Amino acid sequence: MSILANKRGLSALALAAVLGLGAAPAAMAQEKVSTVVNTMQIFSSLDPAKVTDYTGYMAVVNMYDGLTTVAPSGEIVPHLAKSWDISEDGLTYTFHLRDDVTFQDGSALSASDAVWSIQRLLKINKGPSNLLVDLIDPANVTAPDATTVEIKLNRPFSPFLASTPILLVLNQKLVEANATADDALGEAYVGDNSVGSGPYSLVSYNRSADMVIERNPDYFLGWDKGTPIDEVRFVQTSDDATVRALAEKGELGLSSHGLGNDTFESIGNMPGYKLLQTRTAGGFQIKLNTKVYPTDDVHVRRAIAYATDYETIQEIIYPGVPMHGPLSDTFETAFNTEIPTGVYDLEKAKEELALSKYAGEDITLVNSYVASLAFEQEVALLMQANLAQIGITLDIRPEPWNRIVELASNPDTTPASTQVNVSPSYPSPDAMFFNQYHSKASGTWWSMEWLQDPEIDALIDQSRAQTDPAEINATYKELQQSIYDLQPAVWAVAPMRRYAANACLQGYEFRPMQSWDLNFWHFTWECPSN
Amino acid sequence: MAEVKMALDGANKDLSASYMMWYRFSRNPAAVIGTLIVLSAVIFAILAPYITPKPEDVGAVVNFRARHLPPDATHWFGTDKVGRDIFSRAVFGLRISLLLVIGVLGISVPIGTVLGLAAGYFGGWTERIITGLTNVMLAMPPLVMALAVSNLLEPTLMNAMIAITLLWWTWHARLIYAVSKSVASEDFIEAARIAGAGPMHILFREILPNCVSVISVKTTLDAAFVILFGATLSFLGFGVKPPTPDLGSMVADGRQFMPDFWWEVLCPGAVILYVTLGFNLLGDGLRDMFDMEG
Amino acid sequence: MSDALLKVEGLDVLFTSYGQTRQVLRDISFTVGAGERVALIGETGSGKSVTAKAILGTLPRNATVSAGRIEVEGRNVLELPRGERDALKGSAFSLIMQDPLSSFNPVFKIGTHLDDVLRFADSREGVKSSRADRRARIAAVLRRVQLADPDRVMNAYPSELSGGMRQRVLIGLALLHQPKLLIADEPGTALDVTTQDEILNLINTLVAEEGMALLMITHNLGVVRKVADRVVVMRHGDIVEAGPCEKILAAPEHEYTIGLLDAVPPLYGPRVQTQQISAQAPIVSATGLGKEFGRHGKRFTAVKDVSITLREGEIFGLAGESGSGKTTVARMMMGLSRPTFGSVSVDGTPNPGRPLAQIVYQNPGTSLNPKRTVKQSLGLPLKYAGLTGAARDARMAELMELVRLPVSYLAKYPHELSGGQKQRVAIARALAADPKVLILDEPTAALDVSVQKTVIELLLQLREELGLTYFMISHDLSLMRNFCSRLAIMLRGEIVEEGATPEIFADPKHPYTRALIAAIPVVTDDEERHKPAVSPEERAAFLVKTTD
Amino acid sequence: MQQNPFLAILTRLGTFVLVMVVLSIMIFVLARVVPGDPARMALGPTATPEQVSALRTEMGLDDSLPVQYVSYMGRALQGDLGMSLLSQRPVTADLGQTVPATVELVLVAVIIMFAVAIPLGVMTAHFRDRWVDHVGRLFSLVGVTIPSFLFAISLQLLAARYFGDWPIIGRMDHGLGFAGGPTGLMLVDSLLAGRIDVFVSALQHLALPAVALSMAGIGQITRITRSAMLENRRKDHVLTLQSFGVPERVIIFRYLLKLSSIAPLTIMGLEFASLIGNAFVIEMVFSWGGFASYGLNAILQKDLNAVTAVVLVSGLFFIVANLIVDVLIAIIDPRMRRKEAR
Repeated sequence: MSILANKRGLSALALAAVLGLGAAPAAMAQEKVSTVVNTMQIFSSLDPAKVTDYTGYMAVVNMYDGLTTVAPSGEIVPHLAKSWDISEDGLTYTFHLRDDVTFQDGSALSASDAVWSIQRLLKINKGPSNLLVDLIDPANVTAPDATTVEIKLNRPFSPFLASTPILLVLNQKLVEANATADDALGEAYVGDNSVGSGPYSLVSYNRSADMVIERNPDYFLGWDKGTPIDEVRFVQTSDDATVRALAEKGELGLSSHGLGNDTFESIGNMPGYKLLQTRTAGGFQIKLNTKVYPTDDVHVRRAIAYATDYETIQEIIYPGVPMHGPLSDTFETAFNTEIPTGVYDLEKAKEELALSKYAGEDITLVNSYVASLAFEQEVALLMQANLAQIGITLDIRPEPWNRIVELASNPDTTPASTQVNVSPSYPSPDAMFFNQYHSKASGTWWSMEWLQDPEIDALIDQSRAQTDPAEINATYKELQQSIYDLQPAVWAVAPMRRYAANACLQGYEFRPMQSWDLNFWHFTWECPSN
Repeated sequence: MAEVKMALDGANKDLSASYMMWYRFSRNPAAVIGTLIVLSAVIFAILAPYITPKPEDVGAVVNFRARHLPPDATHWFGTDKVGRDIFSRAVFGLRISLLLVIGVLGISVPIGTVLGLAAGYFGGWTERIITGLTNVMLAMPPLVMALAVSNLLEPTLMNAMIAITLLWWTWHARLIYAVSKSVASEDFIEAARIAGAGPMHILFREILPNCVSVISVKTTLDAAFVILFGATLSFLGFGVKPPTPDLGSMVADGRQFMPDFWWEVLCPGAVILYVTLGFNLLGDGLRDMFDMEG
Repeated sequence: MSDALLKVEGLDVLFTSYGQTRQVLRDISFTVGAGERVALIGETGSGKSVTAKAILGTLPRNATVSAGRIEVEGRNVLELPRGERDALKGSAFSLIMQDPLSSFNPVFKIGTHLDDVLRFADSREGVKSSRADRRARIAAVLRRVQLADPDRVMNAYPSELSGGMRQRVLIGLALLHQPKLLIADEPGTALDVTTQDEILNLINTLVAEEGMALLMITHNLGVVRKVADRVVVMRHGDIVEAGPCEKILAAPEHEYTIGLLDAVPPLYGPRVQTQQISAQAPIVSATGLGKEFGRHGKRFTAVKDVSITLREGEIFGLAGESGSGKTTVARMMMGLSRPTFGSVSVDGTPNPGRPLAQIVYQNPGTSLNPKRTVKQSLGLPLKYAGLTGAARDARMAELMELVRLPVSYLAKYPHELSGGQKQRVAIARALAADPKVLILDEPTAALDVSVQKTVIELLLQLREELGLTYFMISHDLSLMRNFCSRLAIMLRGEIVEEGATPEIFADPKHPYTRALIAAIPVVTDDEERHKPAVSPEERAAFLVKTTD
Repeated sequence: MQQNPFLAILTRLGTFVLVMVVLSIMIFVLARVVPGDPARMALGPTATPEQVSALRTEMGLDDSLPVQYVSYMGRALQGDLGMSLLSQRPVTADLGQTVPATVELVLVAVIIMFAVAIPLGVMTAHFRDRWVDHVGRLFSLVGVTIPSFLFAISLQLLAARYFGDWPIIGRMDHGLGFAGGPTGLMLVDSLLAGRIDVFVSALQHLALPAVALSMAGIGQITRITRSAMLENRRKDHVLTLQSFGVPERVIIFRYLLKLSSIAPLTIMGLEFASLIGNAFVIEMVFSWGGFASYGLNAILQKDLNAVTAVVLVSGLFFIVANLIVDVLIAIIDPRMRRKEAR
């Protein structure tokens, strides 16, 4: 090894000599704070009406502002809107906007921009609007005056407020000035530019490799927390080794959270780096398709749950805390404390299996996971070894993420078991219940259980129509118990969200909504004094 | 010059052809080493269950307490992220690599050979169509096609290798075509035709034997390439199903632990290098043995 | 001769291959005096080329000079340091190579080759020369070798010149530095006979004018007579006989030399054999044959209006130089290629399903599949003749006997056979199909003269025994004089003269025929006198231009 | 027999057009007969079935294959390769951004390849069976046997460890604030803009990926050059020059080198597709924002228009590379010139 290393070192030296360079990045000369953030995936879109994934929101949340935003506690807090009123019937939401907000081009942000942006979201009718499309009629979004936005819902919907952070406001005039006849909503322009009021504006965007944003000095919330970060370079590197290399040279500011456990620890141990770890509201689950062999039998599902070595997963493979059923205990008021955590007991697993209709047969269980996530392979191998002891053969099928999404669209193609990490897309237990277990939400990767249970549907609908928080929470607790009894998934671990970060990066706080935790306005750059 | 060669041929007339080939081969240390490497790889692959210390580690076994152990007397290549013996898995991994070679080349070489022979001998439209098709295929990056095809179907190593097989024949077809075309213009082909031989006889009895050396050299060198290719596909996430031991996937899995647990990349990587080196040396040796140019 | 320009003494050369060492030259000694013309003659494997390479210092890596001296102007070159030895090249002696095409690097212009040779020769002698100056000197030399337009030649790539022109350039290359000794390795062998003749004349003229010595390496006794004062006869690495040219040719002493001379087919004189004209019925006749190649718009006429009638039992010869269309005619007569015009009619009664004719090809190296044994090669026509099992084996043995080869050779691969043996196998294969007619496509062109003789004798015997008809195509008129009963001469796709062989040779009507006969190198002065006279205008009118 | 060389070029181009047409049909059909719903991919994991089917209709996925192909090609000829499902913008815009990066990388890699491999091939041939030969052959053997991803990762890790400041990802130091120029090639644009600092940065960024990409080719070309040199060395024309006292170095570096460069050039052309394939791996490892990493993502996301475009552009690369090779060979080899014109 050392010989090899020396040899390569020498050849690199020769290379440097050939180029005749000292290789000092010029950026260091200035006082500007610039840092590199690694993302696992590419930024598929910069358009707030088209963004569907975690990575996409990472860009959008830095360039745009929503009507509201989310606090680390999960509470919806004022942002563009100073305050809001909800009508008695729970149908009309009135938002009172600040009057001191300007877009990045200097023009003032008014309520009409917000109305236009929400209508645009509904018209484009892509990913982010799925929750709202049949809930809001575009005509019912109005601006009575320059600082008021009024939204009328078609029916009462308790989680609506929790989804308002995604109502991001675009600069209507700027977009329309760059729209064409074929493209009235300026999709081409928005796809390539930042046309919001956010803390950062776009500098360059290379779809398959990197994106650079720079600080908007006139941001309406100001920059008085400390030394702000002037420039963020998002670099797509799906390879752990590359991220490590970036960290080795001290270039890495913040890693993605999808790296391997060992990579986190290894970078965390490097001088000048630290590991950020926080609880999340989500859970890592093995979803069991209740519509196909052999997981259509609840006893088989329970047997799988008993055959899961929770401790190894939680301590070695994917660090986190035990889960009590479908909902994270971070939703304190809605959480049902009576549900126990998972138990690893092969004897019980065998007993359950004996009760099932497949008792005595050789059972083969398909297990899919996201091929690029190394820890999921380890979970699969662990499951395989354990299930083998109760007579179940695990057929391991690593798949690219998009293929899992595709398989999920049909109960027959959905794998019998799939490992996924689920986090609420808006800070409400509803995000967990509706998206995963309601019949109407079937066909997405969230709902690979294919539960489609009328009783569950009824309970979710009930919770959504209720307006009293206490009643809602009672319904949520009932829901948790009903779902737990059906065991549509193995709730393996509530993982810690982990980032490897430069020791100088300060101000990180977890926020239970998409990538709202990576709004760089919250961060400062203060290096520890040693 | 020609005179000297003739003089030499004359002088060596009483040496049999096989003696001359063997002489050239055995005097080429690279070729001998290559043969030994390939032979040893084949023997290791066949005898894997009997010669590996922990054959059970290729199956559904995890041992998280023994993960990431460096190489020592028990674990010659160390252990991997779930505590399996890398040496045992690498030896079994040879099986996959060699099966890939047999699978891909076993199909594409005969197809390429037959099409190349036909194009070279028949000429006309047969030639135009086959060479045209070959040209189109050559324009496609095999890796891109393998990724595209297998991802569109199902992203498994199997599918990727099928895609490769569909493209690979073109290289053989191209090569055999050139030989076949030049052999087809030789007098002995016409003589055979005058004697009444049909196209089947001419293609397979007259022309094919003259292509054997070219085919065997190309196939040997390709074997190395197939193994590399499979490893690259595994690296890009188109590997075999876990826990099946596959050298490419082992390297890919281990790369996230570089450089701390270097053995997880370097040991299976070294095994890939070992086999591909073997095939390359053997191919070069065969080339020298057949006294081919280029 | 103590003042010899070149003195080779007791030269032994060993070749090592496949772990075995062989002596390819044994105790070779000879000298070339100033202004003397010496010929090294021998057949394949005699060591004549190895000798030349040893002198030039271009032996292959696996060769070693184990004993002996090579003195050039009194200095043993084998002991000279490399630089000094290189300095001799191109100044003390120059080489003219055998194959004019492969002697030039195909991707460089002729002028580049010449200029580099001259430049480095100059620099070795400490002469500073400008490009223009060298160009002028090169042009002068090219004009000396009768290349009329030196500029065009210098700017041409090797592939853009004809073989004759390239050979002239090669000679010019050798003359660049007025060497004292010119070593010529089979010059012109790869060219047509008429061109070869011109090249030999040129060499003779230059040697005489420049007062150079010449070491000619050749297998052709006719060439020897033309260009040598003294002859050294080599065989299997030994010198068997040496002496003045007239003496060796007129009164050879060594058995091998005698045999060699005897094997050369005579052109005129008492040794000439005349084949009987056949009076039997015609077996194949072609009328108005024509052949065009190429696609629309760019057609190229290879054969024009050829009519030939082949009588049973005769040996018909079709003579012509390369590109004359003789092979095309033969292939059309056999039905191997479809005539564009005219027709071929088969007057005999051929067995249906069995071909009337078979071919014996020029090059035995390519007419037998190297990957198939003699048995497999012979088995093929027999299989299609319907023979199997014991009957086939018996027929094979019979065929081997016909061509005078032991039956044990059936198991051999072509490369284990000599050229003559291969040609016998090829004949056996042709006979296996029981043909009425054999087409002989220059059947002996690739063989040594002594082997040629035995093959020709075999063919004559077979005709007697089996009553075959031969249709021979060749450029070798002296061979055809003795072998063919009737002859037709082709020039640029047309037959210019046809008749009984003795009549054509006695009184060639067409100037081309005369030029062709005149160009043949002969062994005796007597034959030379019998050759028809050709005026330079006639030559120029019919021969391929090689002077630009 | 000489034909109009213009016509010869036209014929040649015709062949290439044919190659492109067949290639486009193959990939087009392939991309559409396989199971999977591109509309689903485009909309992301949270889209409803109604949204999916609306997009399907919008994309024309409900039409028959030939109809889809004809309309696709019709638009393609006008420079419209459709919308990328992934980036939600025209594929041509994506390609315009990514192709120059790959061209730059591949060009530099090819230059490195020849700059290293040809001298190495000449040296190994010249010092046949001596230590230079053995070392050179071993080097080239390792070049063709080591997986390029392994080489790239090792290079990156080692650079990070021992040359802390050496850039290991991306094309340029963004701190320099250079937005690019007309050609898209950083090396060229920076010079056009007179920015030496940018040029140096771009060169530094290029070094590792280009070296990694050239590695396999270096091995291959070294071997081909070596055997071409050895083969040509046995030819009579070498003997001619030798016997007239032309020095060995002139024979090797002038006569043999030119003649022996034909074979590696030809191989380079044929292997160009493999080079593009390797670029997929290298770009991924070095986060090189090129067309290969764009293509890899497109493939993984089943972004049909992008996949089709990527395969077609790969084909185009191959064809252009081979045209260049043909021209180079024709310049070198007069025989080829006349054959071409025939």
